[in-house]
Amino acid sequence: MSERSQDSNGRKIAPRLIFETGSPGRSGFFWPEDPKTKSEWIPARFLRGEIEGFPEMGELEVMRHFTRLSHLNYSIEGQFYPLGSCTMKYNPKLNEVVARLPGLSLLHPLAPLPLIQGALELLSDLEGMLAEICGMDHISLQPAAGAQGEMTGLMMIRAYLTTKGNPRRKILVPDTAHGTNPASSTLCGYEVVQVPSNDRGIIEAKKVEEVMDEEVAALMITNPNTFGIFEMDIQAIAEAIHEKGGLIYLDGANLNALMGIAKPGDMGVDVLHMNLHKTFSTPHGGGGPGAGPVGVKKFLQDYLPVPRIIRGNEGYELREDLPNSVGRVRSFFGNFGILVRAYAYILALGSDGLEEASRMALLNANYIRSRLKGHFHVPHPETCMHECVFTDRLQQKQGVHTTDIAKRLLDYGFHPPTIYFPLVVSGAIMIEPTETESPETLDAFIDAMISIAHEAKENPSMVKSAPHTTPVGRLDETLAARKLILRWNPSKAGNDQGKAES
Amino acid sequence: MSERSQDSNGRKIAPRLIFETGSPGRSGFFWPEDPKTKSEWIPARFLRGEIEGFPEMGELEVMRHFTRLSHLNYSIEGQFYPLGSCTMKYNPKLNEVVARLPGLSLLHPLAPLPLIQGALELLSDLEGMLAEICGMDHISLQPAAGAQGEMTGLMMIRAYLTTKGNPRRKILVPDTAHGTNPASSTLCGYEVVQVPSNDRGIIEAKKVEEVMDEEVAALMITNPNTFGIFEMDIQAIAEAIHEKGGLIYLDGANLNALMGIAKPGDMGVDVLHMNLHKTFSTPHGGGGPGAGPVGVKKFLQDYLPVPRIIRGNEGYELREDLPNSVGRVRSFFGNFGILVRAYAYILALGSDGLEEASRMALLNANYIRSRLKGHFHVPHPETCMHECVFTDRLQQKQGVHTTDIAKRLLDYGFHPPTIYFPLVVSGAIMIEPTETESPETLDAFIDAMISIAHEAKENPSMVKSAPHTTPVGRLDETLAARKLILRWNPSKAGNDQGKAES
Amino acid sequence: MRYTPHTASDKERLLQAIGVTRIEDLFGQIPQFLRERARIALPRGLSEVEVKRRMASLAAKNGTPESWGFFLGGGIYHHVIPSTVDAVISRSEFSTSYTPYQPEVSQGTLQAVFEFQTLMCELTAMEVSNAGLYDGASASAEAVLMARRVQKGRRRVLLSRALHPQYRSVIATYLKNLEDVELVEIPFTESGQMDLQFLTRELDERAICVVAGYPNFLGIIDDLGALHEACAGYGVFLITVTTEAFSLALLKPPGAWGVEIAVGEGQSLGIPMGLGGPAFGFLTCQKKFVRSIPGRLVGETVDHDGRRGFVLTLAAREQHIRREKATSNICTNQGLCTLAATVFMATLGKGGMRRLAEVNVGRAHETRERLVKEAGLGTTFSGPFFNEFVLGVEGLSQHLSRLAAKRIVPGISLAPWYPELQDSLLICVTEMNQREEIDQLVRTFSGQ
Amino acid sequence: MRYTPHTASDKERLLQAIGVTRIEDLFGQIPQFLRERARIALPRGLSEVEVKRRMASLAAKNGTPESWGFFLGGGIYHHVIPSTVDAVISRSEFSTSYTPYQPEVSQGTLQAVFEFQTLMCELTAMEVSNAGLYDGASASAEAVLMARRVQKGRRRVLLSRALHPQYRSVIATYLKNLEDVELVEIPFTESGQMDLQFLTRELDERAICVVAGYPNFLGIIDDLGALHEACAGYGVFLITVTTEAFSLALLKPPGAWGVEIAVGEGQSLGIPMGLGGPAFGFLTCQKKFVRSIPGRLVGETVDHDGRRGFVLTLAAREQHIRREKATSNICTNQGLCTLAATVFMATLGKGGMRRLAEVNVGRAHETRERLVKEAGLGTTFSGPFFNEFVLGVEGLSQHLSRLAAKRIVPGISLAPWYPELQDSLLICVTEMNQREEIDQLVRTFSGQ
Ligand SMILES: Cc1ncc(COP(=O)(O)O)c(C=O)c1O
Ligand SMILES: Cc1ncc(COP(=O)(O)O)c(C=O)c1O
Repeated sequence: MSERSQDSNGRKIAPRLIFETGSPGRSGFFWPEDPKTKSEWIPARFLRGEIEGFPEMGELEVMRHFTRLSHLNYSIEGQFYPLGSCTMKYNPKLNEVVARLPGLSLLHPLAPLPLIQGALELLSDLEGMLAEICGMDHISLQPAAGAQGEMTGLMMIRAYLTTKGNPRRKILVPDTAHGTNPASSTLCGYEVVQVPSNDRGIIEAKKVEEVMDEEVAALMITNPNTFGIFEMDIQAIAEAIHEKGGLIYLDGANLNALMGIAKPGDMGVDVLHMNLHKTFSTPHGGGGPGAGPVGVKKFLQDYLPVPRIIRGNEGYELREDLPNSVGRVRSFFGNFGILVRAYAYILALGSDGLEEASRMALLNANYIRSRLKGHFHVPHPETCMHECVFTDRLQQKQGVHTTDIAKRLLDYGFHPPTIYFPLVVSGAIMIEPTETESPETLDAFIDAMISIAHEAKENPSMVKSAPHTTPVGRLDETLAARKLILRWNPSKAGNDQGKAES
Repeated sequence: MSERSQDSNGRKIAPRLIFETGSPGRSGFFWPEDPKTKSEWIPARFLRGEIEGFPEMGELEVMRHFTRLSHLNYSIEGQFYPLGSCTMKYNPKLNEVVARLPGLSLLHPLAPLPLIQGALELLSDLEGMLAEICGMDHISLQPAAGAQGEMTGLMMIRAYLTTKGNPRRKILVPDTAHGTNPASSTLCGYEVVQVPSNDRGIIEAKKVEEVMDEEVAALMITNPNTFGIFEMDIQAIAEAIHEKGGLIYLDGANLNALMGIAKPGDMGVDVLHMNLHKTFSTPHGGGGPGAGPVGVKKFLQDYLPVPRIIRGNEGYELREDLPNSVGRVRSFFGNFGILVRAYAYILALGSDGLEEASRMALLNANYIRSRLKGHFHVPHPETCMHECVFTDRLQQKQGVHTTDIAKRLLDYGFHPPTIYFPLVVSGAIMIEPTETESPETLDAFIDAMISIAHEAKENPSMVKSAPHTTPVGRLDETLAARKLILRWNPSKAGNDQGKAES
Repeated sequence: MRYTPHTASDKERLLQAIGVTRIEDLFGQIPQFLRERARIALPRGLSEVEVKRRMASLAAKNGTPESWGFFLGGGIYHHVIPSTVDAVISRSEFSTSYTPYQPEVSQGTLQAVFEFQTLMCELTAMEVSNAGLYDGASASAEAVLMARRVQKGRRRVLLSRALHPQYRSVIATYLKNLEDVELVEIPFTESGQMDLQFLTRELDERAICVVAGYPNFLGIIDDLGALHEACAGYGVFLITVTTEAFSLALLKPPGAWGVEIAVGEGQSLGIPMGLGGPAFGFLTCQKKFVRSIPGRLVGETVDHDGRRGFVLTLAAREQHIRREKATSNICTNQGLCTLAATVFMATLGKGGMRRLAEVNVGRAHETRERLVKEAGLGTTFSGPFFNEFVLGVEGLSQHLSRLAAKRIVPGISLAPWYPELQDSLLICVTEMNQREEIDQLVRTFSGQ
Repeated sequence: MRYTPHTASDKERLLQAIGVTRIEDLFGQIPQFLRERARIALPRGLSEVEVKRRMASLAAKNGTPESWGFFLGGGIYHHVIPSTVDAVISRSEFSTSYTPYQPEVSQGTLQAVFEFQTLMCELTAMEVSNAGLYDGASASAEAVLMARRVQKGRRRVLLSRALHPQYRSVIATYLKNLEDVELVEIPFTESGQMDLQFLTRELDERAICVVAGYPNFLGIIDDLGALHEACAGYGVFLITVTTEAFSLALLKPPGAWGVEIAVGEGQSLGIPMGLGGPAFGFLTCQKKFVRSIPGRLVGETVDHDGRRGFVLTLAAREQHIRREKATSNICTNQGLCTLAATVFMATLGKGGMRRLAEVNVGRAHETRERLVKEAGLGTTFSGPFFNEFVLGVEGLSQHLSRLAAKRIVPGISLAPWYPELQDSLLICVTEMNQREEIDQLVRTFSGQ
């Protein structure tokens, strides 16, 4: 219980904004001196007054405000979070502790090298660990997230092909791919050619051969794909691509299914990215930050972003002078604090723990799949890897759609799976339990899904009007897009939202 | 939102116990080695098997369990907590940070002195600060809480009087005193003589004189008293006591009303205790820990508990050899971690901040008093100090009692004040807002109190059946005392409390 | 101003509502002479940055296991603390809540205490546990007071000389003002265990209780079976005091030996050493004595809908109801520390508790063997021990300074408390002592 | 096993339910040759204690402002961080939640982002802010791409040479694969500001935008009025890049100068230096360009009862809907860091932001004056600055080693990026630099 979240009749009260609390002249910050800027230092015309709309709250007000907001959030530490393709596994507390060591959090990226040797050692170690885990030769930790990793990877491919004489024009992308794949292709000046998946959810070598030609720079493949199905033709596909001088880019977002089970590096993959905020347990933070390291085979190493960390005789050094490098994609060393957490995670699990993690991820996903397949339509016959996909086909007869099922799950206290993705099946429900969930939790979730399936038959309207028990009801997204209120503004100040609280 | 706190119909589900979750063989703890105890080390008959009823949970299960429990708690950082006599002020985050510095939290109390010089310096500084704030000559930081401080103080008085020839038999305690005062007196072998307060809520010198004699060891007085009223006769009272060879013990629980306003040391007080978890902002932790340092005038310093911290030429030293000392009341140095927080608090506020704190505490209390006095009966005319007391007299006509008002406040999202204390007025409602609450918060609380006063007239039954919106309803305390279930027991295991969650 | 949100106009508004013009107008009842002398002569307030710097500089003047070879026990132990513990207790919903007087909005704290009580009952194999006391020392004193209440008319309290010296002082302090209570000290034998013959001679119907360390301050495990048998004959309570709570994960628990009251210090269970506090004392006993128990108790009950819930119960024992007749004067206890212990025990669980206890036994015994064999230190007591042991060290002081030079604190000298144990060191080895650290200890003692 | 709760019997049960006997049976589609080579050659898992020790030993090999006199800026700044910030962002409800795709159970994150957007609009005096981007460098690149989308047909991008060198590289990287975009560098004058004459010569209808640091990498405050006027003539966008977000609490904000897009790095606003990440990039612009904005946007709306609530909006711009036509490929952003900034700005508030900015200006200018007067360092640029400035140092390398010996890092050598600025140091002074520290810097430079 934080602040009042409801009035005395149990009606929920929307929280105030920081701009609607506080009092003029109040501050949660105390600093003894109060100097004034001399005009010979900075001419008046370059200065502003106090920042108009800024809040004026006491420290306790600030803490109460955000504590209350936190209570309106769903989180992994609160409950099961089966978002497909997001790998919402437990974020170990240990990692939060070590990431806050002053010796790791108070470092300046432009400090003389002797002052950051420990940090460079960590980064260099981590590169080695990640290379080993996914079977690649070299790693760059610079990309801030998966999408930036994709961009970096494609740029390396382009740079490589350019030195070979022709950057080429096209990137092949399966119709099951995540939206960032085509978006990143465009960003690198490529046009996207879609490769259809078959009725088993995977793409076939022959389909690839049909569209493969000398203008195709690369195939961007996700394995296991977003259906959670392993692309079993991968080897033949890679050959088809390589034969015509193209490269294989692997979207490693689903690496959590592969650790100790199969190495992308052995699949003919030339470039890949990993999402440390998925496979390596760094917290998602309500949207980020993450980290999207890229890995390459030896022949591409000169194309990696600068700086590269190398071991010299006076310790670790940075190399900037790599003419073939794609250059910098981010400032400094990427999301170092996230890399620290991933490093601690790998140390804690070790080879045995990482392998067990992937095995249990598969076990959990297949358990859900087999227990739910009688109640929800399964688009594909095969067992899955780390996630499984259903659709709302059986429920549609009662006019109950995937959204309704998702919203109704909220009433049961569960976060819905990823919905309407992948796009190739209509009304997709994509469930990724991860390895850190206990069988009891899976059972509780499965029971909820099954009783919703029953409700869809017996009482569809109650499902369609869900959620009934959340802090706010279904929100009007069309209104949001039409009226487009993207910031608080003073005119609406003192509206009685959340009156009688504080 | 943490775990499911309700079923799909919004019915609240009681959380499981740690003993009702998990699975045999599971553990949230990982330790690589697994040695076995040799029988030549410890004979088998001294050993046990695994601890029967202990839980077997994964790390994530543990975090979810306690995260969910936390969401069932009311807290200062959640909302206003006006418990009279408890001084529920904001507990600064800064103090939590510094208290966790390894150099302060990883110290061993029996380490050689050179390894704990920083800690001893801190303690010695803190003694000086507290002495200055309350106007006493010497301080001992050993007592773990106020009650232990009382015991320590009374023991010093007894030891002193004993050396003077007669420990005496009685302690005078006002009828407004906190329960620990008489309890501590008994613990020190004294019998308690009550001193009645007058209709203005204070005790009068003449009343004290009536009961004062050579068998009275001391008067235990709380100032301001538990009505939040300053004992204005204090000087005359002290003279009356001293005249007959008795001493004055001040219960300093209400020191938050006096900083920079009046020093107990100037009131004729010989011994006192402070509650650092009240006046000095250390968190109450759901019941503790706290710290209850005692302060004395010079003539009592030899009676303070050992060890005493003294500044030698090789730095700080410990003196144990004080023949008159009452001895040890607690192991080691008391609740050091709490002392660290209080020290940081005093540094942060400084003389100016401490004085402002008491002034604003008075301002807030009197504001509430004046705005509510038309709606609730006020037993005394005077303005108050840091807290104000009302009663349910006006509401009793409708059969609405203090408990009902308290429970109804929960529906408004507020924690009730301290109720039915002090005992001398029936149905007491004791409100201590503290200085860290904003006027807006006070207004919100006052509005809630006022509308409850109206409800008591118009709709008493709804008040009497409150709370209506809490995670659990009014709990059956008689049943609890009769059935006396003080531990989980296996027979009741797997009861379906909170089924379908995890 | 720091932590007080009041702006000038806020003050204005409040003063007006009250009907006064200055805050000083609220000091009406305070004699002028008090007002005049009230100023506080301390420096002005500091910024967060300045406070952190001051605290850091103090911290830097101390030595911790992070920078020292560390073999100190004697009632406070350096054990592993899983990250879950601080993650939970630093949640403000727990740390900034008060004693759960309003159960409807305190189920988090109340259920956690109920879980704590259950865990302590399981750990000690006793029937009832309270919600915790200040520390092991005051818990021991409270246990004796409790026994005295139950054993009306009896007056002698028999204390093991091997009980923690500070605990003995605290017990003495608590008892010294109570009529005709007599404290008797029971010596230990060369096994380090209690002298049974001496004890039997002292035992009779005048005795309230025998108080024994388990393990005792010398690290030795007493034979509670024999002690309890001796006591039972005269209806004397056997009270065990455990300073190393972790040992109970491996040792036959007090309850299994039939003791009446088992108390101890809980610091080992997830709480940093913190110069000895705050941690918590625990008190467990047989159910028949529950009404004489000191401190808080949480009990299970239901609300009007039959939903399970928890409340503070048997409050009639406590000071706020019973006042001078209360079973104890305790009010504020060590709540958050008992929560830490609850999270700690839940995290380690059945298997983890056992395993870690065995790791302690293994390291301690191997270290002792090496110190005797390789470094030639002298054995002292023959009784079994958990993770602490006493060894004789010729020329202790020279050894200590050479060890200090290598940043090693090898243990606690016993001479200050036990003149008969000159040149003896109480050495503690836990799971936190690494191989290299132990090697260094042995090597340095071997004069290398 | 670590973090996976499955016991042997749990696995049994699940396998049975699935209808297979071994987990390997689930690897059906995986070619054998992949299975055979899949083992991971890394050490086995470590305990928490071991991991902590490893991390501590790495941390010990680094140098921080806690032990060094520290005058480094250049895009990452050492500023105060109130305790409220970490207290909030370490709450698991914020840190372990995902992108708020289900608004009904994500109002905490959504409202906080809405508050963040508002704060950034106020700080920059721009009309719209997105929910954040990776960092200042990629935000600059995204801003250029955004301008290019809006300014269809134009192809030249004019970059200030005084823009952060790493930002210039990142922009170059982002643009290099896009057809016929031309990058032009605009030099700076001896004031450290952009060369207006040069700029005017380069400006025409082919230009998409001019990108200027504000303040720039040399610490200098450009005259945005003049720049914007020059740009406006040809309909060229002026994009400001602020690496020291704190300066905007004092400087006339980009919006007040009429700039079209204002971006920057937010690390100064409550985020530890962390070797440069994670922090966040911000992007603000005029409302008319909102549909071309990259990254997430949170908008206000209501639920069926008319209750205010917040949702992700204009998703049609984003990759998960728009795919190859998206305004950007960004998906995961820097959410928790923008929350940190929100708490930071809420804590300091109007007054605190202003005051702290003035403290920076004061210390930096006093330090510069002393370094010039007392230590005789050479002045370089004449333009106004906030908390960073460039000075010429004869025999820089000897100075640096003598300073290093005293554990002082006085600043950043500019030569690697600006050959024309040999022996010049970029020196940053913030509120975290104490008097003594500054005295020592001056003294050491003075050769004492
Ligand atoms: C399959 C797949 N590819 C790429 C991405 C993009 O990664 P990021 O969000 O780290 O940019 C995601 C993230 O959701 C994903 O699921
Ligand atoms: C007036 C008064 N005296 C004494 C005490 C006892 O202090 P403690 O709870 O720290 O033992 C209290 C605490 O509630 C109190 O309010």
